[in-house]
This record gives sequence, C-alpha cells and structure tokens, in this order.
Amino acid sequence: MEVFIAQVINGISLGSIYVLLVTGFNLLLLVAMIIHFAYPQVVVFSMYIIWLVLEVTGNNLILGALAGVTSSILLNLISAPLFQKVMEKRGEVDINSTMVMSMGIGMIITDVLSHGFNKGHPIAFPDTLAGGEAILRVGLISILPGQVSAFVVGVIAVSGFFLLLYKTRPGRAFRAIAEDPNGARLVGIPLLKTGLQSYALSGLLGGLIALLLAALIGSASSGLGEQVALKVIAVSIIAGLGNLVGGLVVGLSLGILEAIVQGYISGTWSNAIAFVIMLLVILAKPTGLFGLKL
Amino acid sequence: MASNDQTRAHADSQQALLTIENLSVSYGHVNALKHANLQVFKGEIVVLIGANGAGKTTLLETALGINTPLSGAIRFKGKPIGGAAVDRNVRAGICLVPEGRGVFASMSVLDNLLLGAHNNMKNVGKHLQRVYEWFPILEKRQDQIARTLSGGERQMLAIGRALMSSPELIMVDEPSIGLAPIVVNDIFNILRMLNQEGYTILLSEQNANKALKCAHRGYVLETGTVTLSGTAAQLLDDPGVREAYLGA
Amino acid sequence: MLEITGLSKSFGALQALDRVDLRIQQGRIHGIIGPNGSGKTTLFNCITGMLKPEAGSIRFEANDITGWKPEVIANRGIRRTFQAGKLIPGMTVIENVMSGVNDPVGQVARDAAFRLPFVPSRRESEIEDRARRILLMVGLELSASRWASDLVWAERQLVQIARALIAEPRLLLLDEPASGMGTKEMEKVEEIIRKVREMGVTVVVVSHDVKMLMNLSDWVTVLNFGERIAEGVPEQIQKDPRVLEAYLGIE
Amino acid sequence: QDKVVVTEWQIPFLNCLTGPLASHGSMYQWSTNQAAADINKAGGIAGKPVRVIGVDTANDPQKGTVEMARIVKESLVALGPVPEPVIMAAMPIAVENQMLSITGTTSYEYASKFFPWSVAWFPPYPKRFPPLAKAWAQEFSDMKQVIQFVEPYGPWPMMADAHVAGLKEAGANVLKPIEVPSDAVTFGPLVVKALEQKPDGIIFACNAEKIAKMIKELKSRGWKKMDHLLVFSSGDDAPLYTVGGEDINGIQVYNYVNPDTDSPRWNAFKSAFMKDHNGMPPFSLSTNYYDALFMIKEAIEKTGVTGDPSKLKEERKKIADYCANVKKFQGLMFNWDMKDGVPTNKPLYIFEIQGGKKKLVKEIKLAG
Amino acid sequence: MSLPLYYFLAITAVNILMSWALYVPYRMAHLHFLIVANMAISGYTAAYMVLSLHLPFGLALLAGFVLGAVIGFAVALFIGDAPTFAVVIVGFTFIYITRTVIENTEAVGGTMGLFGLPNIGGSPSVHRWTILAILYGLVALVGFLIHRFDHSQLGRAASAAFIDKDLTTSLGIDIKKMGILLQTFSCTLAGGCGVLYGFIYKSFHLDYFTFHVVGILMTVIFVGGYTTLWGTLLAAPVLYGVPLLFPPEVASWRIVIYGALLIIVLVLKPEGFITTRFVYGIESFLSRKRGKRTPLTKPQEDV
Ligand SMILES: Nc1ncnc2c1ncn2[C@@H]1O[C@H](COP(=O)(O)OP(=O)(O)OP(=O)(O)O)[C@@H](O)[C@H]1O
Ligand SMILES: Nc1ncnc2c1ncn2[C@@H]1O[C@H](COP(=O)(O)OP(=O)(O)OP(=O)(O)O)[C@@H](O)[C@H]1O
Ligand SMILES: [Mg+2]
Ligand SMILES: [Mg+2]
Repeated sequence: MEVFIAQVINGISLGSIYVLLVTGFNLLLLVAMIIHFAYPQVVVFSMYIIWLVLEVTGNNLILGALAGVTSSILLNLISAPLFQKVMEKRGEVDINSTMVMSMGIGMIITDVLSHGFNKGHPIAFPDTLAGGEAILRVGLISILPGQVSAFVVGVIAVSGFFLLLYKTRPGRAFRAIAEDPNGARLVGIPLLKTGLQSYALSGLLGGLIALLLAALIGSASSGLGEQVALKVIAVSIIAGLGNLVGGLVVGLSLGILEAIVQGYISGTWSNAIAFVIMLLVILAKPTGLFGLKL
Repeated sequence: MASNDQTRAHADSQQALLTIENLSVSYGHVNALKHANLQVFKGEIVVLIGANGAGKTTLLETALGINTPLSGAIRFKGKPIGGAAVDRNVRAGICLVPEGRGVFASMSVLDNLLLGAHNNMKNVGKHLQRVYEWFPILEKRQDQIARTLSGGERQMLAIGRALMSSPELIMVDEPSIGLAPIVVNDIFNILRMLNQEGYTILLSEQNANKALKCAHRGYVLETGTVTLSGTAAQLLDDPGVREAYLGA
Repeated sequence: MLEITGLSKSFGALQALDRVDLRIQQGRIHGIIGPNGSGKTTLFNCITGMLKPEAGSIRFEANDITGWKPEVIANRGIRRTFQAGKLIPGMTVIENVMSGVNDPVGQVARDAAFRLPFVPSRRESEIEDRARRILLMVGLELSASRWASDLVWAERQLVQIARALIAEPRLLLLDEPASGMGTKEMEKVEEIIRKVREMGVTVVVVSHDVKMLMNLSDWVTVLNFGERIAEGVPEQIQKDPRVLEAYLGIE
Repeated sequence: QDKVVVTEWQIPFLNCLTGPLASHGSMYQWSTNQAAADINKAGGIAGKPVRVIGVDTANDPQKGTVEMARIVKESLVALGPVPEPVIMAAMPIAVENQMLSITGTTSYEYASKFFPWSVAWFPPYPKRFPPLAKAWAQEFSDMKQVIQFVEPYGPWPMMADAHVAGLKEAGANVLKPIEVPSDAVTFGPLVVKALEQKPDGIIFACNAEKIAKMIKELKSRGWKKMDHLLVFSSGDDAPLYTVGGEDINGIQVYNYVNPDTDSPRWNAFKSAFMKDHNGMPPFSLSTNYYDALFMIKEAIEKTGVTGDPSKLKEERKKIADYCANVKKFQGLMFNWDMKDGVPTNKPLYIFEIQGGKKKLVKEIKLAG
Repeated sequence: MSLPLYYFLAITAVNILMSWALYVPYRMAHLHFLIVANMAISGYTAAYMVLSLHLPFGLALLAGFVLGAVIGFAVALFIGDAPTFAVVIVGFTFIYITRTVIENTEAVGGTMGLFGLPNIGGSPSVHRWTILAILYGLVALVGFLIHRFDHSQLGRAASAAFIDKDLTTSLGIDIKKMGILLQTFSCTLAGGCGVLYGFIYKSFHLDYFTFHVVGILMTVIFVGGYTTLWGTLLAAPVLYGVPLLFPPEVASWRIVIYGALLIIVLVLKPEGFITTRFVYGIESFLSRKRGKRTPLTKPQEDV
C-alpha cells in the first residue's frame, strides 16, 4: 500500500508536468489558433534563461524568475507576428501550417541550446529553487515542495484560464481573434493590442511553467523539450484539443499511468504501454474524450 | 414614404454623417471602385443598389477601414477617417454587418452577441434584451454554437451583434440574403424602427424593391461608379432602375 | 421517385424535423420553403445521408436509403449543392466541376495505374468533355480555367450546380441556389434549373425568393418548425393562410 | 624512411559537432586539437605538421555516410565517427574501402564488427567488468543484494549483464534490473520500485544526467549508504557532476582515467583541459582521442608512411596493422598493448566522489 | 561513379520517395508519420531475412513492400478517415512503439543494431549500381503513378477531402476507402524504402528511424510545396545536398538553417516554393510552345 501511494504521488508529480505544458499549449491554441508542437521546447528555453540569470547573479531567485517570465513573453511576442502571418491565409490548412512552423521553431531552439548554452551540457538548478526539504516523508513516500507547487499551480492555472477565456470580456476577445481576425476587427477589437495581450499572457504562463518545472525537475537539457513534446500533444488530443479541463484530467492520468506501469510492470515497455493505450483511445475517439473546444 | 421630404430638409441643414468623395479602391488589377461619391446624413436610411460585383461590399468595407483606398476621402462626422484602423472606427460609432453570415462559428450565440458589445459594455443587459426582442429565436438558441445555426439564424445573429455596440451609423451588407420573406420584412421593419430611434443606416441591396421602400434615399452603383442617385421615390420610379433591379 | 415518411431529427431539445412526409415525383421541380431554421437544410442533410434521422424512412426509387452512407447515396443519383458555396479553392473551375464525377476508388486507381505511359485516360477526357458541356450550359465556359478561389458568390453557386450535374444525378437538391444574386443572375439560374429538368433530372429547390420559387416549381412544400404545414401547387400555396402567416408575412 | 610527400598531415575527424550530443563532440574535438598542437610543438609527424579537420555528422546517419564517403577517397586514416548510429551507417564505408577509422568511443562489441578497419578502445565486456563488479562488491561486507538501473541504449544492457557475472562471483544476490526508459523525465517510480526490493547496493548503467537525478531521488527517500552506489564508466560524465551537485558526494564511479596519475604529460593535458572546461577534470573518452592521434603519429613514423597518393592503399593497411597490434604505445594514462585490435592491459579504476573530485579507491587489472 | 556521389544520390532518392510517401496522404490532409515506423519494421525484417535466414535480397525487398502494405492497410482501416491530428499522433505513437519493440528484440540486434548486410550481386560496384537502379526506377515509377493520381478523379477527390469532409462525401467519394488506398500506398513505399535504406548503409540502427527523419521529410515537403509532387522532387536533393557543401562553421548551424528556412517559407509562401499554380503556368507555357490546344489550365485575365 505504501508503495502504491508513493507511486501515485510520483505519478501526480509527473502528471503535473504534463498538465502545465498542456495548459500552456492549449492556451496558445485557444487565444491564437496555434498548434504549437514545440511548446515544451519554448518552455525549456525559458528554463535555460532562468538558469543563465541565476548563474550570473549568484542564485538571485527573484531576478531569475523575472528573467524567465520576461524571456518567455518576449519569445512569444517575437514569434507572434510570424504565426499571425501564417494565419492570415487561413483555411483548414493553416492550423497544420502553424504546427509545422512551430516544429521549425523547436528545431532552432533545441539546436541553439545544444551548442549555445553551458557547452551543451545539461543545466542544474540550485536546490533553493525547489524549496528545500521534503514536506512529507513516510517510508518510500516523499513529497517535495516543488511537486506541490507544480500541482497546485497547474490546477489553479487551468481553472483560472477557463474562467478568463469563457467568462470575461478580454477572454472572449482573445478567442474571437483566434477564430477570425477579420471578424474581430468588425466588432471593434483592436487586433494588434489584444493580440499582443494574449501572446503576452500565454508567454507569462510559459515563464511560470518554466519556473515550476525548474523547481520540480531540478535540471534541464536541450533535449528535454523534444522528450515530452509528443506526450504533451497526445494528451491534448486525447483530452480534446483546446479543452483545458480535459487536459488536466488526462495529463494527471497519463502521469499516474506511467508511474504505475514503471513501478509494477516494466520500465522499458512503459512508454510503449502508455502509447498503446493512447493509441487505442485516439482510434476509438479521434476528437478526444472531452470534446474539441475550438 | 411620407417622411421623406421632411428628413431631407432636416438633413440638408446639417453636416453629413458620412461623406465619401472620389473614392477609388482596387484589388490588384481589379478596380472595384472608381471615383465613387456618397453622403449619408444623420437620421437617414440610405440604400446602395447594384448588381453582383458592382462594388457595394467594397464601398462599405472601405468606409469601415478594412480596405485602404487608392484615392479619395472618407469623412465621418466631418473628421477624415480614410486609412484609420477598423477598431477605431468601430469605437467612433460605425459598424458593419458583413455579407454572408460572418459570425464566430465556434462560439455560442451569446458570446457572439457579447463580442458585439466589446467596446460598449455599459448597457450590455439592456442591449441584449433589445436584440432578443427583435430576434426572439436568438434567445432560444443562446447557448448553441454558431456553426450549427441555420443560415437565416446566422444572419440575424450578425445583425444583432452589430446592434449590440449601439452605433451611430449601421452599415448593413445585403441583409436579405437567405432570409425568409417574413424575416426580411421584419428586418426592414427593424431597420426602420432603429432609424426612428435615431440610428443612421447605410444599406446595400441587390433586390432593391423592399430596400427602396424603407429607405429615404438611394444610390445606384454600377461597376464601381455611382451612376444614379436620388430619393427612394425617384429611384423607384426610374425606368432604368425598374428594369435592372426591380425586375419589373 | 423519392418518398419520405415520418422523418424526424432533433438536436438536443430542438426538434429540427418532426415527422415529415414528403413525396417527390419524377420530372418535377419541387420547391421547399419555410422560415429560417425550419429544417430545410436538415432535411437535405438527412436525404443525402449526412445526418442520421431518428425516425422515419427515405425511399429513393426502389431502395430504402435510410441510414446509407452519404457517398453511396450520392452515387445512387442524388446530388446536392450547399447553402454556402463550397468549392475547392486550389483547383480551377473546370477541375471543380470534374470533381463531381467519382467512380469507385478501386476502379479509379486501376484506371490511373494500369495504363501505358503517355496514354491519356479515356474516362478522364470523357469527363473533361462533359464538364465543358455543362459549363457551357451554365454559361461559365469562359471561366473554365480560372481558379475557383477567384470566383464571386454567384459564380460559385453556378459551379456548384455544374459539379452536381456532371454526375448525371436523377435527383438534384439545390439549397438556396439563388441566394445573394441579383435579378439578372437569378433569371439565369431559373433558366438553368428549367434546362436541368428538361434533361430529365428531378429537382428539389430550397429558396427564400418566393417569386422565383413560385415561378419555377410545379409543386411546393412548406415547412415550419420542422413540420410540414402545407403542400400544393404554387398558386394554392401563395394563398394558404398558414403559409402567409408563417412565412410570407402579410403585406 | 621514404621521403614524406605531404606538406601537412590532414586527419579528418567525423564528429558530432551539432545536435543533441554536441557537448561530447566538442570535448573530443578539443582533445584532438590539443594532441595536434602538442605534436606540432614537438616537431610534427615525420617532420610535417598535422591538422585535425572536424567534419560534422550532427548525429545524423544520412550526413555521416556522405561525409565518410568523401573522406574515404583520399585520407590515410580517420578519426570517428561519433556516435553509434553514425558509426553503424558510416563504418561500412571505411571497411569497404579499407581505411582505418579510429572511434575512440567504441568498445570491442562495436569495433569487432569492423575489424581490422577499426580498433577497439575497450576490451570485451565479459573480460573487464566482472572483475570490477566483484572487487566493488567485495569491498563492503553488507553487500547482500544488488540492483541495477539499466537504460536500453547501445551497449549498456550488455555492460549491465557483465556486471552481473562479477556480482555473482562476489556472492551477492542480483535483483532483477530496473529498466530506465530513455525519455524518462522524473524518476520517482523507478526509484521506489528499486527501494521496495531493499537492495544493499545499486549499480547505474544509464545516461549521466539520469543517474544524477536518480541519486537525488534515492537520497530524498532516505538512502544513506552513498558508497554503495556505483556509477558505470559512461555515466562518469560532466552532467553527473553538474546535475548531481552536492548530492553525489560519497558515491563511487568506475572509469579508465585516473586524474591523479602523476606524469608531466598527463599533468599538462589535465591543466589545459581544466582551463578550457571550467575547472572540470578530463573524462575518459577525451583522453582516447588524444591518444588516437598520437597512435596515428606513431604508426606513420614507425611504418614509414609517406602520404603518397599512389601508395594510399598499402599505406592505409600499414597504419591499420600497426595500430591493431601496437605494443608499449605511450598513452596519456598508461602504455598500451593491443592484440588484434583489442587492448590487452587497460586498467580500470574505482573512485569515490567528494565535492566534485574523484578519490581513487582501487585499481583493477584485467583478468588474463 | 564517385563514392560520395553514390551516397548522395542514393540517400536523396530515399528522401524523395519518403517525402512522396508523406505527400500522398497529405493530399487529403493526413500527415502520416506511420511511414517512418514502417521503414524501420520492414527494414529490420528484411535484414533479419537476409542475415539470419540467408534469403536473397530480392525476396527481402519484396517482403519489405508487402509488410509495409499490410501494416499500412491494417492501420488505415482505423484511421482512413480520421482527422489530421489523430493521424499525426497515431504515426508518432507507432514510431515509439516500434522503437521499443526493436530495442527489446535480440534477434535484430536490440539496441546495438545490425551490421554486415551483404553486397547485392557480390561486388561493391554491382551493389551500388543495383541500388541506384532500383531506387531511381522506383522514383520514376512512383513519380509517374503520383502524377497520374494527381490528375485523376482521385486527385480531385483528395483535394476536396483536404477542404471539407461533408463536401467530399456529397460528391460521392468514400473518404475512408480513399484514405485506406493512399495510406496503404505510402506505407508500401515506405516499407520498400526501409529495406533499401538499410542496404545503402549496409547496417541497421534504431536511430536511423527517428524524429530527424521526420524533420527532414517535413522540411522537404513544406519547403518544396505540398500541392504538387514536383516541389518535393526538387526540394529533397537541394535541402539534403546544399548543406553538405557548406563550410564547417556554417554547416554546424545546419539545423538552425533548416528551421529558419521552414519558418521563412511558411510565412512568405505558405504553400511552398512550387505550387499548383506555378506548375500549371509552366505546363500551359510548354504546351503553347508545342502548339497544342490550350490546356484547361491556362490562366485567364479577369475582366
Ligand atoms: N479580395 C478581392 N480580391 C480581388 N477582387 C475582389 C476582391 N473582393 C472583391 N473583388 C472584386 O471587386 C469587385 C467589387 O466587389 P464587391 O464585393 O464590392 O461587389 P458587391 O457589389 O458587393 O457584389 P455582391 O453583390 O456579389 O456582393 C468585383 O469585381 C470583385 O470581383
Ligand atoms: N448540428 C446541429 N446542432 C444543433 N442544432 C442544429 C444543427 N444543425 C442545425 N441545427 C438547428 O436545426 C434547425 C434547423 O436548421 P436548418 O439548417 O435545417 O434550417 P433551414 O431551414 O435550412 O434554415 P435557413 O433557411 O435559415 O437556412 C435550426 O434551428 C438549427 O439551429
Ligand atoms: Mg457584396
Ligand atoms: Mg438552410
């Protein structure tokens, strides 16, 4: 029983990584109609910036956090016009084009990180970022502050963005721009300003995610983004693209599933098993378990 | 229409709400508008008649700022607005009901309406109530996703959405497309009612009969040029117009 | 030729079609009118198999086609056009028209694969000739090689009709073929529909242009809130009080 | 010796300078450049300077093959390729064209496939690891049960198997290994699964970053006996230290490089390496590439290779034959003896890590 | 023929074929990465047949094609009419699963890979010419078939399916059957390519079939243009060949250059360099020169 509880907690901790990334991914989808296949890479890029600033400032956490968030916002704002340009010729096609384009961005980020930072070695974050000692330790069960904050922020982010997007005026405007920029102009939404706001917002979330992942994982490598990208997209599709709440549920479930498989069945086969299950779900219900929200 | 002369007299005495002078617009090598002139006075219903491709949509879109004019001036309440951003013009009080059911297809009817009031959230409740009164069916479909509305329902939604911003000048691009006669009647009635409440309306129509009957004045647009203008009554009597647009 | 009995379809709480009975006779032009949202498009969707009706049956000629797949129904001789002109923007007009012909996938694959190099497909050139003839009929012969995305609204509708006709359907369903058209274009469409009928195709037309519809139709059905409220020859329908109230409005 | 005809010896190095393994590649590249500089300072190869030309394979077999095909046309000998997939794709070209290509990363299991056109830098696993694992396990009297973390990549599973043999000899009970998925991000589940079986010692055969994270997980779940953790040779890599930080204090690693060797040559190399790598001491594979260039130098000089293009074929053979059976070759760390492309006397060391530094625990000589 | 040229030509041919394998289902918006998994499965099977069962190359190649077809068909039965995302993710998932299976299969070398595939016909030069002949024969054949397909009812049907599912079915097209046909075709091709790929390298390693292949194929198809087969044909050698000529300092940023190129093309010319309009323009120009009757595609001035 102890082992089982420990594994479930491990699963939730792994799941919160997926949840955070899926939420960021979905947000971009909802506010800008971008299938950002390389979203995890972008987050990892911010993690590297945080690390860089921590190195330079002698582990000043506040500056590090600030730098992470700023870089994430900036990166979003820089890539925004590119995506927007692709979206101009919108049709059924272009949601695919954004996906391809984001893969291009991902290729660039991974490559730059692999020989532009720390000589390509993985980076490690100071233990202070993770918040120090375990909150709870009973036998094999252990809960670290980083795990708790990642999980809590994940849940808060999902519900917060859900409310923002579906219940408030700016949220409606974001979705309107995402769906049809020309129509949005007709109702008097300032495209540039609102567009930038939405990008900045998702950038903000990206920075926050980078920070939490730094605390939760404690290190990062140039390949980290690619490693999780596929699962993040898969989770999003299984939940239903753009479905925030679905992403939360499916993300956590995948984390727990993986932990249980690794813990009780097999490590090397754990991906294969998780993927076979995901495959079956997708084949049975291509629009996702919780429905598309586009 | 009885009130025609009266309105005209009233209109002459004041500055035009929307003035379009010598407007030319082109899409690449297609000259969609050539030196078009048009004026809309406060309190009027003006109708723009023209065949397919005559340039009606282009004119309305340019007035709102979607297209950049090649040459010519557009003034709203005396201020030049040619080339200004669309959202500024919308906030200044112009709005456009686009041709062909341009609503946000993946959003609910209510969201669409609220988006219409994006820049004017003060009296949302009241405006919403009013739109629902005019188009009761929208209230019933409130939570339905716009994609699944019937063609006509979407058209109503588009008009309702424009009204949510309580604009000074409402431009409506071919409102009767795809609507049942009874709804078309309703819509013209509503436009007339809105007009009586003080809204100014610029309307484009191909099937000019009903439009002219509810309008004060009209312009005839042919291949990008205004070829004829006058009061609604004059146009209704004009043999050329009758032949070409009234199908008589 | 087409017989619909007791057809029902609902979306959630909304009863889009409520036990509709309809008989469409061979060689007629059958008009359908009804207020917005009365279920006309839904009716078409059910006939063409895009929606699965909850109750009722649809018989086409000798077969009960209820619940058949849309592509099967389309190949049995029922073709339709869409309310919003759906064309394939990346193809030329004539290719769009040609896209209306679709033999079974396997047969086409064989036709494409097992032919000597540089031997043109006979089937393909036959389709192209047919497309040209039909474009001539709808008056778009000069636009054959324009790109579909460059067409204006009225032309799109005509291309849609042409695309449906090239498959030589026996029943043609037109969803608001004349919407957004001026008087002149509308007359043209009217004429085209008549010609289609002369070719032996039965036509069902949905339109909000009462004048055109009444001119054109041999028989008119009126829907309201998913129910059939009236049926008859145009003159009769125009006088029907229920129709006047629900649809035409009293002027 | 016949007259040398080249003005400069150009040795191509098929290396991964970009892509996910670029950090390793740049370290190897550094070593060969350092070797070239040292050789040139001492008068070059047969009187002519040497230059190592970095050729990027980008971890991409497609690129690797074309590059190898280009090199193989006129080079006497080459270094690389790196890493495994490129080796597999490009080495057949070297074999077919009978050119020696020295991959300083290859162990016998890889190299033997390409012999004699590749030399193994490491003896076969069954020879070198059992004694090592045995020596380690015997060091602790309480080592009753041992578990391994094994990542299925390249030769790692085989290496882990070789450990098992030694552990059994030492009388330890070897538990079923924990398989580490190659794209694992968190390691809680694996560590819990391992701890559940109450092992006394753990051997890690995975990627260095993962090892560091697993050690952290172990610590946070109460693992105390740090020296009962053994990191295998490939895991003794920069990320182990950067990611592991303080948490890896006390663990043991094994490796072929003893940084405390005291020889002038080693000391010069070590300080140059540390200067260019933020004070990090050298890792094993870098020394191999340094040695490789010297071995080439020796082969050219001892066999009288001239670099004459018309004698390319025979001179290539000479170099290969020389390297495959070199005796008493003065390496950075030790003097090599090779027999048929396999080193026969390569020592292994076990260290304990303290504050990022390695302290020698034991030297293990090859059996036989 | 020089060795680098051989490798360049051979790998280019595989890239062309594989990009076409990606192109064909993408005509109906199916980004079908299953082909990469197929390459691996067929390749490894063929290698096993040749190395362990000592069967001749021809048989192994045939088996590769057949295996590709069978797997492609079996999967297509499920996703023949699935939405784009589902297809993408199913493909990636299969790559993962295939990898894991191979990792754990000792008979094909597990994580170490396989080595020692023999020369076809004994000598290296016969081997090379055979490989090139097969590859370019395939390129010609497949290109020809795809051209036929693009200019047939199927091509038009696929274009319709790219846009709108309802529209497509209303035209009497069985989307599922078409999806099955296209996917099976591309998987068959990929199966053969996998075998040939292995025989070019004369070895196998898991990492031959990973995401960098996906990256290359995507760049090729989207930079070249996904609306005609010509873009792919041109882009594959250019994108693969040009970076080989770069000096090392530039070449080390190859991936960044690829990525940037992808982005630039998507922003400036979303349909890729070679579009249908462009091809039609050339076709009509050529046929005008040859004095044929004007093809249907002659662009016409608007009034
Ligand atoms: N985006 C565009 N690109 C190129 N030409 C265009 C574009 N939009 C309109 N046109 C052309 O400009 C001319 C005027 O078009 P416009 O849409 O203004 O006419 P309209 O009077 O509104 O016609 P309709 O009654 O069909 O709506 C037409 O010839 C049309 O083909
Ligand atoms: N997929 C759907 N989901 C929910 N409701 C739907 C769906 N499709 C149609 N409806 C509803 O069904 C009713 C009938 O729609 P339909 O499109 O058949 O009307 P119509 O008679 O064609 O109207 P119009 O003349 O305006 O085109 C409408 O109220 C519409 O909102
Ligand atoms: Mg218009
Ligand atoms: Mg309808």
